[in-house]
Amino acid sequence: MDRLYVFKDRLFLTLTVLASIITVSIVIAIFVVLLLASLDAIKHFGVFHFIFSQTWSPHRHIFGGASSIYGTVMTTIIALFFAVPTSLGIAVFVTQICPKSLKGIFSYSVELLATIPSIIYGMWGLFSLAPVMRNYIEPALQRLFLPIPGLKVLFEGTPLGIDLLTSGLVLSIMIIPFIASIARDNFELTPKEFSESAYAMGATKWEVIKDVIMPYSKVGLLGGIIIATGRALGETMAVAFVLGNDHSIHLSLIESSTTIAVTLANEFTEADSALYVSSLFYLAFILLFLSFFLLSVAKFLVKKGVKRHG
Amino acid sequence: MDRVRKRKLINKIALGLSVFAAFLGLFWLVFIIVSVLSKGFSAINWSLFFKDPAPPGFSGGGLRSAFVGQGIITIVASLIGIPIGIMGGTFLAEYGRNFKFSRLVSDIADIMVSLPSIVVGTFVYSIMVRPMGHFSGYAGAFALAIIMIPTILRTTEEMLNLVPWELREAAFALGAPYYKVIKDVVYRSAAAGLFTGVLLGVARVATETAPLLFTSFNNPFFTVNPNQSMPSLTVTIYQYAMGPYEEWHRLAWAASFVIVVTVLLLSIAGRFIINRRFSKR
Amino acid sequence: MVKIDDDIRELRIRIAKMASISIDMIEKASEGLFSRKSELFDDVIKTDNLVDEIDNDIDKTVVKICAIRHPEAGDLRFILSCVKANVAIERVADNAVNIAEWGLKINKYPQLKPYIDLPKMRDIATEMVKDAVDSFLDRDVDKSREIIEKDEIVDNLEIQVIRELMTYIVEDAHNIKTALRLLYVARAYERIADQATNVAELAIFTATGEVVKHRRIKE
Amino acid sequence: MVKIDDDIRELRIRIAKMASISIDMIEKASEGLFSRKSELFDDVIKTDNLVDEIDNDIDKTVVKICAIRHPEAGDLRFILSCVKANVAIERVADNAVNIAEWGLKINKYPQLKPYIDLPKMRDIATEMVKDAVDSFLDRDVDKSREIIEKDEIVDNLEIQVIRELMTYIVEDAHNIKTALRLLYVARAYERIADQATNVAELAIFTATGEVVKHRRIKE
Amino acid sequence: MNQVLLSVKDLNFFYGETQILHNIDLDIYKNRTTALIGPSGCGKTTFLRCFNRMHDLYRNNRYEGEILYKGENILKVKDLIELRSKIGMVFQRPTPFPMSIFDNVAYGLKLKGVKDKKKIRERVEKALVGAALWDEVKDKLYSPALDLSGGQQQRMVIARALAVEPDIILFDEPTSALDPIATSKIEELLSNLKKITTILIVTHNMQQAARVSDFTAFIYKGHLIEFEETEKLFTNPKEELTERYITGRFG
Amino acid sequence: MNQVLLSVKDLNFFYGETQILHNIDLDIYKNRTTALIGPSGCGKTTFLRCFNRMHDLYRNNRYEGEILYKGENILKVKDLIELRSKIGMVFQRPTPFPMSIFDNVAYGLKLKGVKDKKKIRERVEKALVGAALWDEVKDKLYSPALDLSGGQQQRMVIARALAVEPDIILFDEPTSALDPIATSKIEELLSNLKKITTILIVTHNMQQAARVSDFTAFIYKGHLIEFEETEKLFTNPKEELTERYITGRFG
Ligand SMILES: Nc1ncnc2c1ncn2[C@@H]1O[C@H](COP(=O)(O)OP(=O)(O)OP(=O)(O)O)[C@@H](O)[C@H]1O
Ligand SMILES: Nc1ncnc2c1ncn2[C@@H]1O[C@H](COP(=O)(O)OP(=O)(O)OP(=O)(O)O)[C@@H](O)[C@H]1O
Ligand SMILES: [Mg+2]
Ligand SMILES: [Mg+2]
Ligand SMILES: O=P([O-])([O-])[O-]
Repeated sequence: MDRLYVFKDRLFLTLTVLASIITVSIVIAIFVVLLLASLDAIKHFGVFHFIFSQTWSPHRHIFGGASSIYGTVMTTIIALFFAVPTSLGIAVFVTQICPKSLKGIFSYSVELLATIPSIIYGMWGLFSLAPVMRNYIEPALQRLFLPIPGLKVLFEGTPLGIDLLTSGLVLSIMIIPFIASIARDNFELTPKEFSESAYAMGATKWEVIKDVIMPYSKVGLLGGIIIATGRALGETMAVAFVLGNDHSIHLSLIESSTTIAVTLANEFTEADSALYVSSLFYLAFILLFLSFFLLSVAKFLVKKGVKRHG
Repeated sequence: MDRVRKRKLINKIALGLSVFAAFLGLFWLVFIIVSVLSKGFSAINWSLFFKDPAPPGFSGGGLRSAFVGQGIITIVASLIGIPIGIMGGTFLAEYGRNFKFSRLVSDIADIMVSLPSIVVGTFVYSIMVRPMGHFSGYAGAFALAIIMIPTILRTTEEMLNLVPWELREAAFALGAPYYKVIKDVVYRSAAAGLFTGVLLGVARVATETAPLLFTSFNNPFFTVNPNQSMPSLTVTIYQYAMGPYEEWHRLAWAASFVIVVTVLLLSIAGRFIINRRFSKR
Repeated sequence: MVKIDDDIRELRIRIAKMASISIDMIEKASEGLFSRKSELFDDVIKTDNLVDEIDNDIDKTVVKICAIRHPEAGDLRFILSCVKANVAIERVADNAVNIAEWGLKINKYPQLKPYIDLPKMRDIATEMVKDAVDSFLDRDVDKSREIIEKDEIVDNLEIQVIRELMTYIVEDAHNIKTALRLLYVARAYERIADQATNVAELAIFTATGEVVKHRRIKE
Repeated sequence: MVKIDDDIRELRIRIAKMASISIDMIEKASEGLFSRKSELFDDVIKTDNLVDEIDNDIDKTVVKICAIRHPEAGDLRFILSCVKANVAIERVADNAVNIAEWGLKINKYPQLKPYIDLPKMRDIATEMVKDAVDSFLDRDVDKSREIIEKDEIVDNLEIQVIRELMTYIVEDAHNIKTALRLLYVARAYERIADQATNVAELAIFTATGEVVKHRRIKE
Repeated sequence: MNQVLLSVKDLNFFYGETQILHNIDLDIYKNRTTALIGPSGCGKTTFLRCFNRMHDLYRNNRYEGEILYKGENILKVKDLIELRSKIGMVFQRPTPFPMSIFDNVAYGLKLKGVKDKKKIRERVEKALVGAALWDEVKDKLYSPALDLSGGQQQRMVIARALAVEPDIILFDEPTSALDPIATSKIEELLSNLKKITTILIVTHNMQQAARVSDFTAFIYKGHLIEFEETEKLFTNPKEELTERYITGRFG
Repeated sequence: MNQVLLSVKDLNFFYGETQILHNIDLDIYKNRTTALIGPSGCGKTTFLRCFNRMHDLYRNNRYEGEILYKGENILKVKDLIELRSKIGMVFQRPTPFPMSIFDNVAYGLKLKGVKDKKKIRERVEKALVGAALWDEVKDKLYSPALDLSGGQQQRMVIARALAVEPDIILFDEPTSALDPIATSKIEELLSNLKKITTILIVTHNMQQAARVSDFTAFIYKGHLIEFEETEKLFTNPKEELTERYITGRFG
């Protein structure tokens, strides 16, 4: 009887170890395989040059990643610019303001945004949002900002609705639920006694949020924002529809652009030369590296936050 | 008292802004859902589910092949991903608890959860599609499995960690061997959480597009053989939406409608399970 | 249900037992004296060991209850009163022994005088002890007050006995030894009644928490 | 630091104060008797009220400590012993009052005899009380044992006094009243010594938890 | 000698439809410690939280009756911010804000608009001394409050309440999350605090109530059963119910 | 009259390099309740967990010395499964398994390979009766154990331990997560249990130790300071240190 127990226990243990090893191997394999696949391009273009060269010309077999990287970074920044304050506002509203009965519905609605597949964001962006941007919002922004000298460069060009701004907006809507729910969880993690004791000292609601709840959750929040940043960086489908796929760098937010992910999605299956493919892999590797780096930082921060609050 | 009035004013403004933000969020949700539902619902009919795509430009036809393909890819991915994810998560939370290795696995899985899915696509492309020389449903399923594993693994680990350690000790103290402790006590306690984790993991990969673009690719024809390129709903939507034909757009909206409704139902189910579990505790 | 109730029951039983033994002792000692049956005295003197034992037990139980059960309010008053009741009842038994010891010597000589007031003292004192312990255990305030009143009767009887004995001594100086011994016996009854009064006072304290004004010292 | 220490200090101070008042009472009463200064007695009788008050305070404090601090072990033994020590010292004061009351009457008549043994009894009994209370408060076991030994001396002195007084009575029956009163005075000293012994026994219990064998009843 | 600071008159309290407190009449004496005891769920916390109108943070709560304080009815006061700066509160678990120790203790002063740095410093020091924490933290005033031990945090929270010199501090089971040693420190602190302020404390632990309080109120099912000097209540309660509760003959 | 069931001889215990228990010698008497008391962190739990070798679940733990039990040294036993079915354990928080009440109580029997349905039923009933829970649950044996109240859960856990008829049950602060009423029920149960088994209990609450135990061991910094009959220990401890601890003069 007991021997059987021991045997079964061993067997079960072995299976679980195996599963873990597989998981780690996959990650290592991804790094190794992508690196190997991009070796050609790395040899050809080097690191510095590839990152800073704007030229992406399959015909001339010259590949520079700068435009894709720029688009990636810009869309992400725009997304964060919209998403962070909105998400915090949502979290504050859900945890501190709205009546209990509405709380569930509200936070659930926001979470629903997160469950909608990115391809649908893309489609919606293309068919529903882009026209609105093109016809109303972007002209309005131009009217507002073009007269201001410093901001002029950001809003030049013909509003098409297929541009950095729209992409950023779509991305931001995608990551809002993510940041908002992390913020909400963190806000809710703040024990009731803490906020109550600030109220008990005569603080207003906003002072309680600002002085107690926000600082209490700041590490977790930061981690959440970074993870969301990673999401935005690597997002493909939501952006692919509304960015215009233009391999050149424009300062203006209402110009087309591309991101690493979009470039991969659009060109991978069509790449005809080995160098082309390798360059695409190179881009993929850069994206992998970027997000890996960001997520590691986030992980570290979240861990620190957890330690702090026990 | 002037100061108090100022504080109260600031309070009002700040709170007002956050109410605005909340309604902005709600606005987007409504905007998206209404768009999808209104445009998609009108395109729903029987042939959507029972007919294969008509040739480009022709009207009629449906997405039967894409539904089936999607189904097959998702099922194969689940068959690979769920066991590995759950077993791996079990290792991290149970046997491997004291090993540095398991903390490494856990961290890596955590990071893997948010790796860009398109990168996974390129990875599978280079290890499966390129060597085999053609796109295949298996490659797509494998890519999805890779995306699924860390999600399930991490939720499994988390759910198992939520089971109070004393509960295990109580079982040990009765003389139970570890695998029985896990099976009888830990899994059971975490059952609802595990199930939700799996559900969400599957739902998540079932809606992925990017990793399928160059793994299972697409196929205008009906097939149940995963060893060749296989259509899937998401990739089909991508192609149709990007395409020039009005009919394609209609089908893309219809497919989106189906996906959104499915996802909504799944997430409601998941929430229901979690609610029941936590209201009991 | 409550553990402390068991312990309190134990205490009550001990107090009751000690009281009944002490009363027996008084009666036996008195019987020995009044009926001149000296053989009874030995018994009384021996029984005192038993009283000492119970006395010890009660004190130990009180310490234990306080250490382990942390009594409060009524329980606490009762338990602390037990310490004092214990002292009082132990003194009752001691006085019974004293009577027996004097009795041994008195009975060796011819009876000095018919015992009239002493038996009365015995009766009242015994009854007081019995009633006092009962009312202590029952927390009976009214009865306790009655008992306290009775103390004066015993005091007066003692004075009467003393006067009478003095006349005997004056009459014949040879009576002096026996007369003095009877004097001490009377005193013993008076002390017994006093202790009964003490117990009655404890009963009132236990029941109400009110400390009854210390009786004024009597002549 | 520990709250119970404050309460215990309070108890100690009260016990010490009560003891010193009682000792004063003995000395004043004795002085009044031996030097025939009747004016002192009144003082003694009045002071008894003060003793009663402290007695009440001590009991209340004990109840309070038990209710609020839940003493354990040594603290507990000390506090419960205080209840008994309190009874004993209160009895010492009572006996002093008794001496004063008898003294009032004795001093109304010519001095029957030179006081020789009674002052000795006074000296020893007073010292015993003082030492007993000291050793109780200091938990001094050795000193306590010494005190318990001394009780016999007082007992023997009492017997001596009784014998002597009997000769006076036999000599002249008119002496009887005063002689009897002196007899009661001697008895009072003996009781005081007894109470001191009780306190000494409590000292041993407090210090060691050991219950000293009940003294055998004396003749 | 016992001067009334707050006077509760016929207080009723409702969570929605359910009445939790029934006709409570009680006086809180100045510079005295008043303890609230009673079985779990009897309404002690609910009662305590009426004094600083904490219930107003949530919906559907309703007060009836009055709590008189300097001639005003607390339950009708409009300016809660003002009220709460007069009535401090300390919770079961320590609630250090995520800032430095100094900023924590100074928080109430800053809310009140005290700007003078020197004055703030003085008051912070005084409060920390009053909470018997100064010696332990004087060298690390600017390190995060979260780094303190549980017992220290609780004393810091008390200092924070003290800093604004409140007329009364409400304590809701302030030691039930602490270990015995930290608990006895807080208890000692409580006995000293009443020199400078008035204390109303809820405690689960009857012995604690006995140790720290001058007056004790026994609440049962939302009714005030008995209110007495602590010593009296624990040695000789008037009510049968109180007696049964404190002698452990309940339930 | 007091028969030795387990005999601890010169026990030392190490977490990695740090020694937690030092040279402990102690006898556990059959059908008696032995309480372990001592300040937080003194090693009570560590000591308790030596008896069923719970420490073997974690790495780097080392025992020295012996715990004799029926002529065998527990610390050297190979078959832990067998050992643990002889030595039950109850934890601080109730640990109901996510199964029905019946299955919970039967779990140990099933592990032991008891198959006979009738016998299992009998034993489950007996155990539930022994744990003073039968009347409360006999009509809902098959409903989930998680639906019971905290106090009931704890009694069910005790029944689960009783079902395998262990020679001794180890309790680690079994009431510290319960409310006072549930606590007093468990305490009452403990006083009855010793008729059928032997109990070793860790408690933070000295008063609880006083109430429920026959023997008490006082542990301080991993050393056994005093082991005595409970009554003796609480009224007249031999050691100065014990006296200081039980009179609250510590730290
Ligand atoms: N927000 C609320 N809504 C409705 N009822 C509540 C609420 N808070 C508490 N109650 C109920 O009010 C009653 C009193 O609760 P309260 O917290 O005041 O009790 P308590 O005496 O402090 O108990 P404890 O000793 O457990 O802290 C309880 O029956 C509780 O169930
Ligand atoms: N897994 C561990 N590794 C290292 N040290 C530990 C471990 N568990 C406990 N200790 C240390 O061992 C000592 C004894 O711990 P133990 O839990 O036995 O104390 P305890 O007496 O039960 O205390 P408490 O009353 O707080 O439960 C403590 O100093 C603790 O810090
Ligand atoms: Mg008299
Ligand atoms: Mg422990
Ligand atoms: O001991 P006494 O009877 O004389 O008080």
